[in-house]
Amino acid sequence: MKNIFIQGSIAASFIGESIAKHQSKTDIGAHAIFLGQVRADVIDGQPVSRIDYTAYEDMALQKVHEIREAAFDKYPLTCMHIYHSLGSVGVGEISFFVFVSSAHRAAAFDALREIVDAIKADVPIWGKEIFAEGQGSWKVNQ
Amino acid sequence: MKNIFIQGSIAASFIGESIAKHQSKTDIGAHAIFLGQVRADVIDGQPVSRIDYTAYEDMALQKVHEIREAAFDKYPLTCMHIYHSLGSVGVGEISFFVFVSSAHRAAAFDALREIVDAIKADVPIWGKEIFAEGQGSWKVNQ
Amino acid sequence: MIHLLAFGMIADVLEHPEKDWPWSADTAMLRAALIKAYPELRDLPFVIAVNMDVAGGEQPIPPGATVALLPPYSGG
Amino acid sequence: MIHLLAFGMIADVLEHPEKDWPWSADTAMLRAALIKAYPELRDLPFVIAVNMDVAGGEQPIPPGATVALLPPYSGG
Repeated sequence: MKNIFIQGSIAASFIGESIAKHQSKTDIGAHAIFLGQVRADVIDGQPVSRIDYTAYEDMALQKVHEIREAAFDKYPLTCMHIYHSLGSVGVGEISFFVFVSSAHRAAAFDALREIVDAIKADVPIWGKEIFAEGQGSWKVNQ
Repeated sequence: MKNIFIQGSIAASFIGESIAKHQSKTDIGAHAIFLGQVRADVIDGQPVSRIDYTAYEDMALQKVHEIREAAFDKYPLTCMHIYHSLGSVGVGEISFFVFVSSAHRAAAFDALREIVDAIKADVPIWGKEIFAEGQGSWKVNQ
Repeated sequence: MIHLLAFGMIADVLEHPEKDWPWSADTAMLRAALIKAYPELRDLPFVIAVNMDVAGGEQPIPPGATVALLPPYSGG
Repeated sequence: MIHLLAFGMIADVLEHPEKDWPWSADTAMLRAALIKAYPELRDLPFVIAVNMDVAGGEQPIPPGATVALLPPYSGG
């Protein structure tokens, strides 16, 4: 099973390098990318300074594998890459990266949105928003 | 009026740097990115080796400005960046880059797709697919 | 015995996120036993995965299973 | 006179993509004059922008306008 987890934040340069690697795949016409970035939300008057992510890793990888297979079955995709942070990710940093490629754009757009929604709904990952003062609050997805 | 045109292909490193610049904007939770890449299509038995792009630049910038304003009016976006190549872009290289950011993902997904569709439909840019043998064929969007 | 895992806010309630725990025949009975041991769990939302399977509703628990307590996910 | 611009496959038909051209009162009359000069244009799809405005249907042309011949777009 493919690993998706990266310790700490996902660097912008890693995303750039991931894009560059696709230039040899000349059947691709469209890339669609989603990035989740940690917001400086204010909760009960306290600003968030980072999110600490944990996961039930074995089950998460199994679920992502199922989501990946379902998307490849449903859409004519050339490739798909999914990464999620574990551990601390500071405000303004990226914790989630989904990258889908296809010959034409409709499949990439449709698949990207479905994959992002499915990962948020069905993959056992938890974020705890940590305040500048050190205490935290478990995040709830919208 | 903001320029969108880049001479030649759009480098993956430019995209990575563009992502990195957004890490200071801590009200962003979601980035959605579209990249158009030149495919090695085979037309009447001849493989495409590059696309040469031309535009009615003044009108194109005016149209993109209108598309940008309409998207900002309709969706709660934090920022939006649009780039398109002029001149030669080789197979496997990127010619089109749309980058939309918002607090939550729905606005970014919806806006990205609308902007990409609107630019393909309403902005006077033309691509000529050039074959390895040197001749060319004017591209038609799907 | 079963192998019990807890995550997120549920892990904050149990003393250890990973421990051995007496076997219960199904997830309803396990939930009742857990709430007896940790009354704070009564008010916390969580589902129970048996060997990484989150069935809709209650499901049987094989002896020796890995059973995980999963509060609402917040990845992404 | 008007300032005439041509793009894409239309520019391939005209000798120059940018030239002065005799004024016509509206886009229908201009199209007819252009097809008379360049019969290949009859079979090519294009719309006419007057001062960067592509109106649905025909529109008047002010003297001195910048008029552009636009085949179907293929950007992106």
